[in-house]
Amino acid sequence: MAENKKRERYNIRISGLGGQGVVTTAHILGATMDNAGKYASLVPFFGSEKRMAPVEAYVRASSDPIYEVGEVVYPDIILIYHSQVVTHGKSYTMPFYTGLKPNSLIIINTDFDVLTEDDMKVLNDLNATVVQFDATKLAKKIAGTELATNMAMMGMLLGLTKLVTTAHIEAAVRERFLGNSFVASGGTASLDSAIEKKFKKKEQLLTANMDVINQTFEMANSVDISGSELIVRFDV
Amino acid sequence: MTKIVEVGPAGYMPTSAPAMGVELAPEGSALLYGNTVTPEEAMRDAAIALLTRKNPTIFPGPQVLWDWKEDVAEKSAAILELASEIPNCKIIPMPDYRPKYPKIDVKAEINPNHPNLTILDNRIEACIFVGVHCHYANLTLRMVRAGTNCYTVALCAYMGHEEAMASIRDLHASDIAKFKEIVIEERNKLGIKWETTLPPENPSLPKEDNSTLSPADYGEYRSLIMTKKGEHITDSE
Amino acid sequence: MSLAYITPSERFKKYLPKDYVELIDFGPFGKTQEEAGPGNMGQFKELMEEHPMCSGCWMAYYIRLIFASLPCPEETVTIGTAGCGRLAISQAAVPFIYGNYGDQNAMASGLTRAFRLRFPDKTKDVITIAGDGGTMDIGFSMTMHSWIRGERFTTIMLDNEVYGNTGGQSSGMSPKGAVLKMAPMGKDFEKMPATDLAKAAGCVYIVRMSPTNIKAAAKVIRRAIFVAREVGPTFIHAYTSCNIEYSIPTEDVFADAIELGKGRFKFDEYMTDEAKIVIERVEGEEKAARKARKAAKVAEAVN
Amino acid sequence: MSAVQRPVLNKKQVEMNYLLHEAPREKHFITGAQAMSEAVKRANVDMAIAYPITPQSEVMHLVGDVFAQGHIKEYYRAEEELGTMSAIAGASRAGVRLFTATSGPGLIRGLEAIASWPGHRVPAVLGILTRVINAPLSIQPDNLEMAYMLYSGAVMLHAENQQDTFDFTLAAFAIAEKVDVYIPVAVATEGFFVTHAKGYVDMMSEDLVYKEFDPVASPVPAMDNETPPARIQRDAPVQKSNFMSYLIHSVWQQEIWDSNSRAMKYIYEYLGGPVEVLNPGSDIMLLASGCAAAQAREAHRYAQEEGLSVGLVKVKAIRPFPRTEIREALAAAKTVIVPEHNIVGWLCTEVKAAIPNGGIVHEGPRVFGGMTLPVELIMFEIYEALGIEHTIKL
Repeated sequence: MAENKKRERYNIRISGLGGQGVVTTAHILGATMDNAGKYASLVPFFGSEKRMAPVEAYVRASSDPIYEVGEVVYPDIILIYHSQVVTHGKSYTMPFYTGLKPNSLIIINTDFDVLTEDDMKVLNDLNATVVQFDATKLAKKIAGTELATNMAMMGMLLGLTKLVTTAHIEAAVRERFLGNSFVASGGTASLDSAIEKKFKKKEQLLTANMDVINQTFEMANSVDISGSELIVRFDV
Repeated sequence: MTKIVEVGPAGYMPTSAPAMGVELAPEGSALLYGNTVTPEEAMRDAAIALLTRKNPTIFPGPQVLWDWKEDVAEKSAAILELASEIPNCKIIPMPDYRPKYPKIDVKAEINPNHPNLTILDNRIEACIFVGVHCHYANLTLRMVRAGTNCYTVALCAYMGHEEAMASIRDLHASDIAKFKEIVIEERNKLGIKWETTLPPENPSLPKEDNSTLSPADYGEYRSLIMTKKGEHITDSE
Repeated sequence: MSLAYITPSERFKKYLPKDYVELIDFGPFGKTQEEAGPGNMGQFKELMEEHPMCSGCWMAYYIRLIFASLPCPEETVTIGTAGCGRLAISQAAVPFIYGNYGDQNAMASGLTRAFRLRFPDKTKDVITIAGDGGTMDIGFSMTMHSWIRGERFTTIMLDNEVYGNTGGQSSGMSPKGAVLKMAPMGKDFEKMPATDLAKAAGCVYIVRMSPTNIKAAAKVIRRAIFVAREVGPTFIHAYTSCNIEYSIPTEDVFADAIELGKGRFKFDEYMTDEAKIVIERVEGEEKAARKARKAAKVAEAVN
Repeated sequence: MSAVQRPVLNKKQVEMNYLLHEAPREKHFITGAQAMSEAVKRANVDMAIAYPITPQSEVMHLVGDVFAQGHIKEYYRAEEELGTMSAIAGASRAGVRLFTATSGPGLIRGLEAIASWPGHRVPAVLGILTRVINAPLSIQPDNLEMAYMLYSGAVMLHAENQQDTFDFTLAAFAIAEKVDVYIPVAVATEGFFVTHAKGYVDMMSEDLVYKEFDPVASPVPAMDNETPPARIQRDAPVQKSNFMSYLIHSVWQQEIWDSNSRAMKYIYEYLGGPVEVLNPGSDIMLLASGCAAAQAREAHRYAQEEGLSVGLVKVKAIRPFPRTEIREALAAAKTVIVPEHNIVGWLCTEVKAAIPNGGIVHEGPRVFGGMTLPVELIMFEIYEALGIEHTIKL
């Protein structure tokens, strides 16, 4: 495939653990692209989405229509929602960067350096950029719940790629929490009601989520990852 | 005209007409030997067959034999008018579709599961199927083409039948009347003299006479099977 | 009540075979039980016609009895499955659907519901008539679930305690110890408790019987159909011996049926309170109608 | 009887051609499961019956919601698939419009009944949301079960994406119910890849529905005691006797396959034909159905960007098999690549047999057991076939 075609399209793989909102992220990302008048296709991983079990979801985002379906086997972007994905191999794709294309982006939620020497050599050869920050801590700090971790990860992704504006995201998040067009497993729905109780009102939930996203957008704006070192770290 | 579908017998296991490439005629057209033609052309060929081949017979099916729908009266009248213009035409009905066990009365009826019994026994060489549900009509027409030398005409209220030598679709009573006129025209052309005459009644076998049977013929449980009117059955225990 | 579809069109009446014309004139359609019930079943060709079963077949007799007892044959559909029974069922003038192996109660579930949605103002009776194999072995889950769902149709099991049609293999309903094909050492487990299962699954009217008494058998068939119309699933477990596989001489078939009627097919009738209300009402109405007809007849005679 | 009253909806009944080709449409971003249930909503279905199995369950629970909203008249969860498919066959005799769906092992379990539907003239629509059928157990997409359907006699459509799923399902009802067809139509698409993934679907208003089912316009009488003949066993067991030969059964089978072939003209009418061809006459033709066609379409796009002589044949109708159309589309091809989501390559086999020069058909690439079919896999085959150097590492 021609190299110059790659950047018009992002093939994203999201790896995390059950309960972290991985599948939810995929759906919101899809809706966000839709709101922006662009295209997305997504494939949630289905099977045993139990708490703390590995979960993967895949999103393709593009300014052109997308035909392809199925898992993203050769991603341009990888989101890692939990350090254990890397350190414990809690992932369906091992090692976590399997299939990564050259000049790609990896965003990892962690409070310590997770990459081994060997990992770094492979990623350096691929000219990848690894963005590393404690999204869970950020979620707790701003939204008061670690359930907003996925918002932080998504915000960072969209902030760095500048695919959409925060208005597009807000509309998608609003649809996700207030609309009813979402299809997911029963477990996700009961999780929602748990969050709702905590926040009393859905609007509050929405605002808290958006605060997290806005914060990550700001963080993303503060750096230029092109030509950067292999690892870019943010303090939270 | 190349005759794709021809008068049989086509043999042991004939290729179906659709498999030979015959397609149902579009609205406003008819099929003749598997070719799309005008309804008049098909009717004219069919009329000549009915007038010149042996023992022409009309096989009316359930949709015109039973009084279940508004248009039955008009259609059945038109069919009988048509029959009465075909010299020595017979009417042998197909009143239902279940196989006849143990034996069909071939003079009295035809059945889609074994139509050739009726056609061969009566030496029918030209026939019309009308008012038969399309599925059963297709089965019948194919078996007739396989095993007999009968020229088949299908008068169909829907899309017609590839297997018939002549197939008229979207049939209304007025189409049957038109067919009748064509029959009269062709009959006159052929110089056949005929006075409008209704076909003979159904020659069903006389009803079995059960009165000669004695209860002894029915063994131990005779009273359960052969109760006669007025006979009182008491508890058999 | 619609008889239009069995009424010959006027112009074609004389072109129909006689027995078809007689369907309406002399057949059981649109008639009362006195006119067309089992007491008179000898006069209808539909029920008299040669059946394709073995000589002396008790099942063939019971199937005739079912058809003669139908409250409304012109609005009834029967469903059967592989087995001897369907050979005789298909001889009658009542529509018969022959499905796949043992699926009669699943078919009936779909059919009954579809009838109710298409004809909300009409009564259409659906009856499944299958053997012990079709009902309790291969069709077991479909039988049970149709009852558990409360599907409103009648299930009749023709229990000959063997697979007669395939040549005499042991079935779940064969009695323990019976030496049959596929049970060469004798069947080593009990006959399935069909009526208990029916009760547990929610049938609202259940009868086990050996149909030797024609009136009693007819009454049960009608009760089962009336209750199914209004209340829920009904089940008749009837003994219909296989004289071939159990080597019962033809002249002893009736005696065997009476014998089993005293034993494992001892008459047992169960009904829920709701079913009872329906039975009492319908039978009361029938009785009143009979009386009225009788009175009218007397009045006519007097005049 | 349910205590909850379902709303009575007033909808405008229209012809299928209006519905598919003329009615204004709006874009929605929905899953394949939603697309199928939205089609059912507009198809004026009388009755839906199903047994849950992943990934079909998503579709049939949505159809249950559609029932609760008053769009269809009757719905229940059956005991298992054989019970489901038999109940569909039973309900069909009463003359109503029917829908069900299943997946992988469920299809195989129901296959005894499904294989009898065409001969029973059951014009129901069957959704097949593909799933692995062989051991060990898996819920993942793999369309091997479609191979078991190929000889059932049913019309089979294979949807590439959510839009196809919507359009094919809707059109399926009209095709199935034509008097000269009147056999079931199966609409297959890949589980998860389509059912659980969102895509863009242009849909007409849900206030429009396909005109009501007419049980009288049928090649067989409905067994409702309203239609003659009275003495009807619609599907008489055939037994040879002095008076009857097996010919009835053989012409009956012919009739089913003839009915299947008669569906082709309606596939043209409603779906624009059984195949879609891009860049006919190219040296390399990609030929695929279902999701594999989506992957092939992507590969085709990349190939165009790189100026390669690559065309695409998407096969929409698996039955009737578009033999003539495929022959035509592949007439000038030097190599045919057939990507598939199953190990046996049933489409590849059919294509090889359909063209005079079957040797040009390349086996695969195939993935199975739920594996994704990456576009890179197809590009690899294209580069190899054209002898172009490339950097794809698989």
